[in-house]
Amino acid sequence: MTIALSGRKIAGKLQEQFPGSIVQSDESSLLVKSEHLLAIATFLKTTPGFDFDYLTSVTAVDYRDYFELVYHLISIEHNHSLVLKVRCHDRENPTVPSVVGVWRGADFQEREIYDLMGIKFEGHPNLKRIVLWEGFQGHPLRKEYKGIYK
Amino acid sequence: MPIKTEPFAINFGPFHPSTHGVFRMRTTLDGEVIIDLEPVFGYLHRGIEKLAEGRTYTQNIPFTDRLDYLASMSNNLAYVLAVEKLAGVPVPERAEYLRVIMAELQRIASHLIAVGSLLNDCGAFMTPILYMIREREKILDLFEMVSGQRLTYNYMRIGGVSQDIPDEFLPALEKFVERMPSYIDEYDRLLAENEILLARLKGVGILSKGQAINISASGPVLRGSGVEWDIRKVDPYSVYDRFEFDIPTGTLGDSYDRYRVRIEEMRQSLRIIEQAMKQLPSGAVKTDVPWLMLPPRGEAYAHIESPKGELGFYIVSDNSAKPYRFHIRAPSLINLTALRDMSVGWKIADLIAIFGSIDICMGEVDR
Amino acid sequence: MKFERYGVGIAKGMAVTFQNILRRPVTTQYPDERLTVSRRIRGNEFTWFEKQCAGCFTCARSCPIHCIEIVSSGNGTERTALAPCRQTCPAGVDAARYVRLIAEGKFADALAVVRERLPFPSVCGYICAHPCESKCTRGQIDEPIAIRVLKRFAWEHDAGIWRKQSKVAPPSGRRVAIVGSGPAGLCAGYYLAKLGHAVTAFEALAEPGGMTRYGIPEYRLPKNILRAEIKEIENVGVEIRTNTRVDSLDALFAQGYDAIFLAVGAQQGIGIGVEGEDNPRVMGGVSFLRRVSMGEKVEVGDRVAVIGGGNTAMDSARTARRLGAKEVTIVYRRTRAEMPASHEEIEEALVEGIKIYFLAAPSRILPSPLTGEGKGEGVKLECIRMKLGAPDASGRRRPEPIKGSEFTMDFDTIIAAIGQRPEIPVSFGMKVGRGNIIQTDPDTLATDKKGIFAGGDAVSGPATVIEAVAAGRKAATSIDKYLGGSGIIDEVLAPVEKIPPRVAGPREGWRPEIPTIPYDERINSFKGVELSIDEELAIEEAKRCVRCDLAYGIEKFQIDTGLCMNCGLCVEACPFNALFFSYSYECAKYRRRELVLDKEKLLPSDRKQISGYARPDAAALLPKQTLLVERDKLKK
Amino acid sequence: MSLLDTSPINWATTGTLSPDWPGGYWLHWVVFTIIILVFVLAMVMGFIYIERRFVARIQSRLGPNRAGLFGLLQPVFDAIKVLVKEDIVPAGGDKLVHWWAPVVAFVPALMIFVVIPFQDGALLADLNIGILYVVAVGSVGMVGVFMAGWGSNNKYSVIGAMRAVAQIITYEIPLGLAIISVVLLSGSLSLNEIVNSQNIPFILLQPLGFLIYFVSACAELNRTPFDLLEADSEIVAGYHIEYSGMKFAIFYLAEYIEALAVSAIITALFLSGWRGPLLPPWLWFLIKVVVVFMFIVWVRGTIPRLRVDHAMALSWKFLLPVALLNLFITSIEVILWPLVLPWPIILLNLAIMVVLILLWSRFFKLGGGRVEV
Repeated sequence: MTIALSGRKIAGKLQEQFPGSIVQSDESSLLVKSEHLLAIATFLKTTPGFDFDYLTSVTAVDYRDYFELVYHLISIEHNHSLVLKVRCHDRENPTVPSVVGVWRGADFQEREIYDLMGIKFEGHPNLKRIVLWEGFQGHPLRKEYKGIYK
Repeated sequence: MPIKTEPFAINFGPFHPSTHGVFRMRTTLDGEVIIDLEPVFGYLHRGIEKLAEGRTYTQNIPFTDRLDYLASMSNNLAYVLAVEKLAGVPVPERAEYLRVIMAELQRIASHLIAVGSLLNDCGAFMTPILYMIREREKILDLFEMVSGQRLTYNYMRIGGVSQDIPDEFLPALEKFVERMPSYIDEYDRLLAENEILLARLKGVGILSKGQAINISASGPVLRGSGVEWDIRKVDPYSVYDRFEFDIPTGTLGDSYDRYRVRIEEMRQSLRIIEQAMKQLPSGAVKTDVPWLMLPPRGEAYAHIESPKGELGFYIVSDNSAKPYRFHIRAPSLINLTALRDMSVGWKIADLIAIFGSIDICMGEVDR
Repeated sequence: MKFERYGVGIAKGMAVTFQNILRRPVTTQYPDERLTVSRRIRGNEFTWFEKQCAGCFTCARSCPIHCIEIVSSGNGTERTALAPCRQTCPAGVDAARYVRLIAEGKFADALAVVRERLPFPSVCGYICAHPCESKCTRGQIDEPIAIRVLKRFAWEHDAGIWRKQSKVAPPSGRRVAIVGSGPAGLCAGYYLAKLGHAVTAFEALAEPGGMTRYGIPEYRLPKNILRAEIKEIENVGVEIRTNTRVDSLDALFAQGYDAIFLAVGAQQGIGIGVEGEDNPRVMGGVSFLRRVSMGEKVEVGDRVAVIGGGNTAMDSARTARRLGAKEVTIVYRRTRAEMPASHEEIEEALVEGIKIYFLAAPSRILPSPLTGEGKGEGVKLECIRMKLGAPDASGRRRPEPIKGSEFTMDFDTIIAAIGQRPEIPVSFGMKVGRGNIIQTDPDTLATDKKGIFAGGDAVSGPATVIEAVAAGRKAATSIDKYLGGSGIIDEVLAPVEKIPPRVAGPREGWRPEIPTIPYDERINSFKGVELSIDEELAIEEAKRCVRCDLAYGIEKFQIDTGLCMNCGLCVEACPFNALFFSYSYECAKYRRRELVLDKEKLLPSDRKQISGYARPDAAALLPKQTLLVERDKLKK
Repeated sequence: MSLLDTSPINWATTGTLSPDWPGGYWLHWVVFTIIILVFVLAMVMGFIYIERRFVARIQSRLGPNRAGLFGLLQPVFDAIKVLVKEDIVPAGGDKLVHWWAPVVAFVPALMIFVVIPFQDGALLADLNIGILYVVAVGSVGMVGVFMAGWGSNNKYSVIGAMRAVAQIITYEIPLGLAIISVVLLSGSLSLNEIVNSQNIPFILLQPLGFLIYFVSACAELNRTPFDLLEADSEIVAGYHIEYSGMKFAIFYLAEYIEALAVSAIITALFLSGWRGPLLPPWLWFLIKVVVVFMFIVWVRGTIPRLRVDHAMALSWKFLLPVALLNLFITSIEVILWPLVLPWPIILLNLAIMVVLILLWSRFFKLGGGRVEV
């Protein structure tokens, strides 16, 4: 049974490692500052106790006044999982560090988020639109995007 | 003085006999050898995630059929599990067992197509795929009895399944489960030890264990590289913890291992179906959930082991009848990241074999 | 390839293909000639039954791609089948009609409709157990209509139209005695009085009303509302004598009464039946509520335990909370799903901070010195954990104690609200069945003694107010027949109204929030919890009603087959089973003889299928290929 | 004169025809051209039908059964459909090369039938260098394929053409060696003579030779397992992507005519042509041709396709050495034991075949082949 680690326990450990990086942590998830994301990601992946080597999914949610990126991490060895969240509040050009360096699996998913949600990922090898054609204006999955098919 | 050759780019374009669906690979070739490959997709993008935000939870079920159109029962199951986890809807026993039977039948049907088209791409002129489609026809008949459709079933509902099985379903299922192992043995005799196929698949398109995990591949691609990770065993959902079955894994991580893993998984699915049929309880098949269901505010991520890999639904609800965010973790899209690493350096013929062994479905990649 | 298998693999493959040459070819037959044509639950053809269709637009709203187009003519006609809410109401109140009247704003007519079947609408407006809402069709869509709240709203906005129609027959010279003035007795008395009989009701306690007066606490049913209702009944001619206990029925017959109706109710609480039960700090639920409603100052202390899971237990717990108890705990043998109390009661109790222990039953009660202020001795309740076994006769699963899982808790008072039994004095000489209820003939409620009838909780055991009213009506008809009357007590109070046109279906949306008083005001005051709703909220709620008793005519029922994807959601959503997937599969009409499968020829001309998916705007440009659905013909 | 004519089995060689059978030289030439054209077209139609029905039956399908009785007219319907189709020429392509390619591919396939003996002496021209003529003309067809590949201005067809050139050249050599070993036995190049000398079908005397010849012939025909030219799953349809209408029909016919020619040559070289006990000789010839073709189609229905470099490696590293050894052994046999009864030689040859295959496959390995990029 995959044990979902509670955000609070992990937050305790991460606090000494990266002071000030934990914004908020509750039972199900752990909210981190976006500047520390890469450092925390590598930390979670490498330390023996965690070994989060398998990134299941990267998702972006548009909560109207901020974007929230949700990373579902799983450790194959210990069979436990963790939900890491990052928020970026500016809506003009939201940018978040890309985790492709840590987990290559995020490559296409980040490109899709850039394509549909408009969040730029610094450090992504080739950040281009993946699903829509190049000349497409706008990002459909944003809440204020009104498509023709309602 | 070496001959001056310059690589030339070729598009294994959106319309190509062996790209399963509309998918383009912009490859640069040096003679027959592939130097670089960049997958391009989006030809089948229907914007399901945006459409789903405009419809209620029950109205979204027919959309999930059209994600991985070769395994729509598993898509239904994944979506329905996510919504039930979000809203805490109890599911009666009989419905759980029916769901397991349908999901496993769908796994066999999807693997039949996957293996059949891989062998067809390797050149066996239509013979293996037609044998496998002959068996798949029986599964489609079973699904047609249950839901009236042959591809997009829309069979599962939030809180159970839409209808109980007709009485001639179980005898037909018994006949199928009895005769299927002999057919699988026939496929093995047909091509498994065929020397030409061994040459085409063995040692071709190797994905090491570390690479597979780093690329977060899932399903037969991950297990082919030797990682024993199957959601049905690792994080059992529905009633999967009541059946014993084992997880076939490959050793080398080449296309042949992935092909063998799929054949073995079909046998394991048959075992599960047999046990599920014996333990099938009687009783209600659906808890009556109102049509416009109102899950509490919050989010839920549920994942299942679909034939292609780990299929997950991440649903955020703001306590209204329509999902606020509807994200699908598509196994085919993420398995595609492995395509470039596996196929650089091989020839065109191998590219087709490797691509076939990953087994993707474009409906799921583009959503 | 390493030839280490020396071509054996290839040879095996050849053998398999050779085998298949000998087998019968299987693939690609025409649907007509398929070997086993499985029964398709969702075939390709719709059938729409116009008679069953109520024009409620549910199917059009349930379709994920909006391909059902309904044009309704708006004129509704009565349907032969009763609406589910009217069918389930024990008293047969025509809920659908009065909700429709409220939707039109005719509140007085609405109350008249309720009064046709119910002598005290306000009491039911406050405390009815509303079985009708559990069967409401709207409940299948999102949430049932708040019928109880609308009944109370109608009573509060009454203009007295029903009084004009309400007639009292000339005195018939017969005299009827009613023992007990609970809802059953008063309802029977009301109808018998209207039929002209002289009715006197004997009430043992100080005020009439029975369980509604002494069993239901003030915050659920304000006493002045009850007194106003009983006033209405007295206006009709029912004489109520309070503080007179009836001992022998023969004495009544001697006083010249022609028929007696026993409606004594079920006021006697059932003991827990455990050791140490006679401790002074332990009291029965019903007696506790009676003493509180009589205004007696009952001292409950800080920690109160209530044993039992029914409405009485909820009322005792919430009343104890209002009497200043800091910590109230309910102990119930089974789980929440099996609790007989109504869903809202449990919700309200939890909101008011009452804890509920599930799967626990009292095993022993021991006196224990009260720590703290030493207000006399406290009481220690020892409970035992239970687990649910096989379902018993009543269908609920029987709880079995788990050995050695006892645990004790300290309380100041323990209230046992496990159950109630009627208290039938032996002097009546009645044949009494299990649970001390009077044996009667179910249709006429007549007992084995001539001229004596019995009804209400005394016959059915503790039940809801609406069931008592229904028993009262039944008793009134059978007594009137016994006394030689026609036995017809139905009356028409509301003016017959024209059915309002409705072109679009019922209002979409959920049940609006019913206002209640905030949490802190509830603790030490018996103010009414549920506030009354204003007009526009009531009309908005009433507009949600699907009007199952009406059928709105449909001019055009059209499915755009170009878009329809056969998902079957509309068929499932339709509450009236008016839409039906036939088992036939249209393409089965392919003929083997036709050399070229000309799709034009195979599909009858009006049903060509053009998918509108390719370009969303294209769907609009294409000529409408629609399937004018065959009416009423079930395709086999 | 054949070295092994003292064998007991001496099938009847009745029905020999004089070289200018129906009269003068020109009449013989006209009659036989007509015979060849009729025979080729009829047999090709038959072959198309046989292939489609036989492969269908392998795949548990019914196969064409709508056109005419049992679908016999299906090839005719296909031909009509193809002829009716518009004949497009790719814009950027080299028009002249694109136009001439099918002709260059079609004519050599037909020319092979000049030397194929339907009956003793019944062939258009009994060239005494018959089999050499066949090998020479056979490889001319490849030029047409290459012209088609180049003329269509389509990347896939260029790749297909490159593969065609590579494959046919590599498989010419084992083909030639197998033929030489047969000629050693029969002592003459003329097909008529070869068939006459086959008192024992050379397949028994030359099992290894037959095997090598059959595999190389499949490669010549671009039939599975070597259909790399129009590997439809990899390079869509190889050289004849851009062809449609009449030109495509000619390519399609050329392919089947070559198949017919190869099966005719195999029957002539290895299955002793028209010689057989009861039936009239030309009927024997037809039966053997159809049986050989059925075997080719059976192989096509089962075995997957080889990769390009596997095919080449198979030819250079496996077939060629084995063919040379076979030639060497046959020449020893012919010199040392001319007068021995045939049976021991047959068994000896079979043993040699098995030994050679086992020995050589021990260290012949395919697979892998990843180029470090």
